[in-house]
Amino acid sequence: MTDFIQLAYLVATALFIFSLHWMNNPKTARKSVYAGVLAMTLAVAATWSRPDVVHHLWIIGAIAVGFIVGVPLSRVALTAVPQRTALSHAFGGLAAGLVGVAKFYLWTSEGPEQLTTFRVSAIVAEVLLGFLTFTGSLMAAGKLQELKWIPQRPVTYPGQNVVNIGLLLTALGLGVWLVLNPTGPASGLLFPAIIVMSLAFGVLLIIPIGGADMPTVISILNSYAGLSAVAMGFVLDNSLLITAGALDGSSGLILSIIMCRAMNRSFVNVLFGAFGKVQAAKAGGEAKVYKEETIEGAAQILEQASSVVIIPGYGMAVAQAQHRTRELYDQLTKRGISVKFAIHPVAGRMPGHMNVLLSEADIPYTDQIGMDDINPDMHQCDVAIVIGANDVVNPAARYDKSTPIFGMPIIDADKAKTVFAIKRSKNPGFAGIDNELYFADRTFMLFGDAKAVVGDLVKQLSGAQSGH
Amino acid sequence: MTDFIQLAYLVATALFIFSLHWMNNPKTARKSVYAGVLAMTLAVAATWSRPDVVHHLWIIGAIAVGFIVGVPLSRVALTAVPQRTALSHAFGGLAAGLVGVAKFYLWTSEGPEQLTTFRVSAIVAEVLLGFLTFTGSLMAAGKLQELKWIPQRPVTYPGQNVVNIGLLLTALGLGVWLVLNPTGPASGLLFPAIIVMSLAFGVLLIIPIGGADMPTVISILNSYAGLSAVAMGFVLDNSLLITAGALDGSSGLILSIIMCRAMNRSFVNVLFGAFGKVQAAKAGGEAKVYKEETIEGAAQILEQASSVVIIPGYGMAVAQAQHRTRELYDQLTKRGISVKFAIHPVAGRMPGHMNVLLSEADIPYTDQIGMDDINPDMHQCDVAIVIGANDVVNPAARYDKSTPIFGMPIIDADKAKTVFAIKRSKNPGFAGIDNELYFADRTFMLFGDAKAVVGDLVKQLSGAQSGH
Amino acid sequence: MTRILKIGFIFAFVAVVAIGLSAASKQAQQQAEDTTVVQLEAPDVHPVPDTDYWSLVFVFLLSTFIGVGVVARVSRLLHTPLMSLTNAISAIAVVGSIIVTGSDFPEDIRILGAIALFASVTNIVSGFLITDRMLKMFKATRKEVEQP
Amino acid sequence: MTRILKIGFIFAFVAVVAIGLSAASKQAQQQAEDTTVVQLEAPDVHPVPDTDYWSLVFVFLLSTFIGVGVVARVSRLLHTPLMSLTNAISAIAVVGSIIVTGSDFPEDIRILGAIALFASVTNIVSGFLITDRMLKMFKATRKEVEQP
Ligand SMILES: NC(=O)c1ccc[n+]([C@@H]2O[C@H](COP(=O)([O-])OP(=O)(O)OC[C@H]3O[C@@H](n4cnc5c(N)ncnc54)[C@H](OP(=O)(O)O)[C@@H]3O)[C@@H](O)[C@H]2O)c1
Ligand SMILES: NC(=O)c1ccc[n+]([C@@H]2O[C@H](COP(=O)([O-])OP(=O)(O)OC[C@H]3O[C@@H](n4cnc5c(N)ncnc54)[C@H](OP(=O)(O)O)[C@@H]3O)[C@@H](O)[C@H]2O)c1
Repeated sequence: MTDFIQLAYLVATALFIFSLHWMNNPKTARKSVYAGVLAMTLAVAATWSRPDVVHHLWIIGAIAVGFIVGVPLSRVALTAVPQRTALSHAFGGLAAGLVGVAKFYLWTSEGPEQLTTFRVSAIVAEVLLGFLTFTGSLMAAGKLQELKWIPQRPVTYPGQNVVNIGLLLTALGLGVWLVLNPTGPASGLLFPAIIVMSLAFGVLLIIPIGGADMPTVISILNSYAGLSAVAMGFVLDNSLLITAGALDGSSGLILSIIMCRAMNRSFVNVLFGAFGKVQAAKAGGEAKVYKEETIEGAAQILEQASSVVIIPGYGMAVAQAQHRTRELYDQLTKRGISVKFAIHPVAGRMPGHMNVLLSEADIPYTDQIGMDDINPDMHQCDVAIVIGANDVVNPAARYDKSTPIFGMPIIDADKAKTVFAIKRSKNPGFAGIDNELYFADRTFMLFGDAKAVVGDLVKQLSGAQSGH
Repeated sequence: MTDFIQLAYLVATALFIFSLHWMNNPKTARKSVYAGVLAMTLAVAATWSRPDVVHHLWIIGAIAVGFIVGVPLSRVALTAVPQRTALSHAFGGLAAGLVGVAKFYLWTSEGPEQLTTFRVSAIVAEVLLGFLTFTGSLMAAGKLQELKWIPQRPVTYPGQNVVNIGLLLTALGLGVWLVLNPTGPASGLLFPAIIVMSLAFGVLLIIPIGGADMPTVISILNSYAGLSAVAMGFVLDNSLLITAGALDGSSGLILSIIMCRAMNRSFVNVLFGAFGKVQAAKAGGEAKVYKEETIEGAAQILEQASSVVIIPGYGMAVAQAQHRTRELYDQLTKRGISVKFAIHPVAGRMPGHMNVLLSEADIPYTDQIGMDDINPDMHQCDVAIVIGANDVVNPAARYDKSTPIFGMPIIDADKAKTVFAIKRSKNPGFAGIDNELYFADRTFMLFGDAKAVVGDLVKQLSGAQSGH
Repeated sequence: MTRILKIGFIFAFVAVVAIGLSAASKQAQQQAEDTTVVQLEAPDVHPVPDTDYWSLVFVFLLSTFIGVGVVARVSRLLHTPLMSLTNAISAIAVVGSIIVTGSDFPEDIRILGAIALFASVTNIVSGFLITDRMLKMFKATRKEVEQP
Repeated sequence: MTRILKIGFIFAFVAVVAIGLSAASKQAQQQAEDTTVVQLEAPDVHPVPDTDYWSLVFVFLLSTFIGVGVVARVSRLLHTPLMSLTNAISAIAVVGSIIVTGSDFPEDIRILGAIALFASVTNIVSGFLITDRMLKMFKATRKEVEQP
């Protein structure tokens, strides 16, 4: 490769690092995208300029199709972001896998001496990771999109883990064999076998995991997609691919660690625990007594408050209630009431889910406070409004060892002087357990769809004001 | 190189990174040394195991001499740490330079085709950086040790900067020539010429810089020593050298940036500003009126205080007063008085100088508070005791644009209810300007050597207590 | 003093390890006469250039350190856009796809490349666009407070 | 929509840059027929192995990022020990010194190596020892409060 190309790759590497670095602050975050686009442009231009790249029409064609599909994919509703991300990982895995396959057959046809131990090992890693990411992510996307022909509930059967791990080990074993005998008589058969096993493993890995655990799984798949790019870097002797892949890999790893920690669960538990199913069984508990409040009463109490904390959860996302919530925020701040949002790290169904929705509704991020920062002040809060959140405010996490959420840090809504909880029914949340916050003395339920209830509150408040 | 050796280098690289990482907290810092020693041991062992390394006796001999010199060098008094560091940079530069020279002559003797453009460029960089670091650091060490035959005051003459930069550019020009004609007839002459120029440049660079600016210069030389190790890594095709050198290089760079920022000066100003000299001229100002206080009076006021902040500076280091200061701290805390130390980033003569001295005297680091953290609380402080600090508490930095310290952040000693200032005379500090803090209403001077004055205070306080 | 002894001990240990490694590496060298050690001193006449894979492993190690350090400091507010940004970045596989698609390889191999290229470009385009779309929403202050 | 245009424009720009770089690189390739591009496809018969210096440059770039990131987070309390620690770490030049001292080179060259080795070991030993000595002093709490 010429020095020009390498220099371009070097600059692209630095830009990718800056791109991630600037994400440490919403103020500089927009620069991230520009740095990323510039880096990618440089990488594409430099590669395209290689003297051995001659079929320009093919490239232009593929890029054009990529644009045609990519642009609409970027305009999905924000609630569909998780499945878009999963689909994208599927594409990334597919690309890595296909390039690995192409390189293998290319070197095979060029002669056995091309298939050095190092290259074959890298190709096997690339193909394994790539194809399992491909099918795994497709499955995950399907579950999140709630496609009919993909079972939402975890599908389990006895000995499942043995089968899955056995399949993975077999594929790895075949890989090692291929590395040792890259041009042996069986290699023409071994390589496709590895591909098929990897594709199958991706599907089998996801089947036993409930739809609600998908965000963590997606993050792990993100990691795999990055690692397959790293493997491609080893195959192609390209440092840029290795760096960009490693950045992606560590990002996926860290996000899944954050999620697991905030849920007080382990990787193994997520991947092999069939979490959703066990909990579903627990769902039907004995009904305790809730206190309800009317919209009028709630509005009156809110008007008396001087500090309000709103705790949004998955329910706000489902109900698309963020814009109504913004109106509530406006009504309250107009009265001089201090309104903050308390954001739990795993509120909703992906990390940062609430922040994107609230920001979409034009609520300044300076009022979106993280759990650790707002908890110390919760006892000074006059009214806490829980909008469609459940597990993330469940005090059982503090002491009840028998619950699946034991040990998970929560937002201390129960320390507020009054709590309003908005949900549709008496059903439990994601973890499938009753929430004693709802039975507490100072808690009043506002049953109904979040969008409707918050909308009514807003109407009541604005009506009250015009009546003044 | 075999895979064993490369693996050892890889592990060493990771350990070096962890070593620096663990310095982010005094609790984990001891691990830094272990990681560093382990990494270095691995690197030495792996290199020694190379099949082409055969003269073991020579190696053992050199290592033994290194130990004999190194161990006593590590037992110097803490006040001599700056010159030890400088000496050590000199050694580092020398080692890098010599290896570069050896490699050049080796490849020359092996034939012209060994001297590729890349290798010669790397060698020139290594030799230039190595030898200028060598003489520059020796000069710096001499100035700091206050050797008689090295002038302490900056030596300047007209056109000095032109001469220095001209010399550097000539050396660089010769280097480029050598890169283009590595085996030309002149190369036997060019290479030694570059060495001599680099040695000379190191001396000339330091001559115009005052002894008091040496800490910043040492940090910059630290950077150069690291970069020469990086260049050696390029010469020897060794990633471990590159990484370790780059870590060292960035550390020197960052420390000098921190110092320059805390002094509100620029690199250029430090290197070419001949700071000390200009200020010396300003030193004799008109004498204003100081209020003095007796030891007895000061002790009485101290006993009434409930919160005391001690602000140590260069004078405490010179007087070796840290142990007496610890006794003062003991006397005060015994009375239930809260005592904190306020540490300015450039108090003393090297970054972290005060922290090492106070820690040596067994003062817990949790009571050593950085400037930014203590300033907001200074107005609640009953008594501030300034022990041999001057510039770092000079309020002129806030508004007097004519002073060299204008814009430098200071410790807000003047906000305390009472200030005691301990110094020997009415002379100004490093920056050579009067300090109006000393004339303020609430400031009382305790003239004398810091060790003696603090000792007297302690005696007074302990006497007062036993007399109770 | 004990410390000096300790360090002395460590260096004695070094010597032992060195001898062991030395023996091991000499053996390894004999097994593979044409590895990089020789390459450094003597011309390499083996037809396949030995990828300098250790450099690549170093690059991987260092990048992972950077990745972990940088991502751990990403603002909690931005974890959703972070997912789509890294998504786009991992589409750097576009480099390999272009090489396979555009080189003068057999057509069946280039078809694989073209599919990979399409997939990568899709990720690049949709990843960056949606990240930007989300980041645009994050504001420190309200522009105007509308009446509901 | 403007965004789509913008991105489209960027990719058009890519194509132009690509063509330019392509021309430049083809020319560069003709100038140096035996550079690495060829090496990747065909055996290299040049006697001096071309150091894969771009990998080394990558390593340098990444290490610098790590260095800046890590050092900027070092506790302010520990800046003096930091200086002596990095001092010891930069004595990694010991690697080159050992090679030059211990290899079967002419004696005058090995003498240079031995001096370098001595200097490096001095730095290693004194650097780590003094760092440890200083770090031992930093304590979060007093052991016992002695009476003066
Ligand atoms: N964020 C992540 O990255 C992530 C990843 C994996 C798992 N999780 C898990 O997801 C859970 C998140 O906790 P969470 O408190 O946000 O949600 P949650 O525990 O799932 O509770 C959501 C609540 O919203 C209510 N709700 C649903 N639709 C509603 C609507 N249209 N209007 C009003 N209310 C509605 C539901 O009650 P009704 O049915 O009675 O209305 C439910 O109690 C945690 O258990 C977490 O571990 C999160
Ligand atoms: N820390 C760094 O990294 C670094 C690097 C480069 C430059 N500097 C510069 O160094 C200065 C440091 O400020 P600073 O406030 O610590 O020191 P300073 O401004 O130099 O003042 C030290 C004071 O201590 C007094 N003193 C000297 N010996 C004494 C003794 N034996 N007993 C009692 N008092 C004694 C001196 O007054 P008398 O002579 O009257 O006693 C002097 O006023 C800053 O200007 C900074 O920019 C620091």
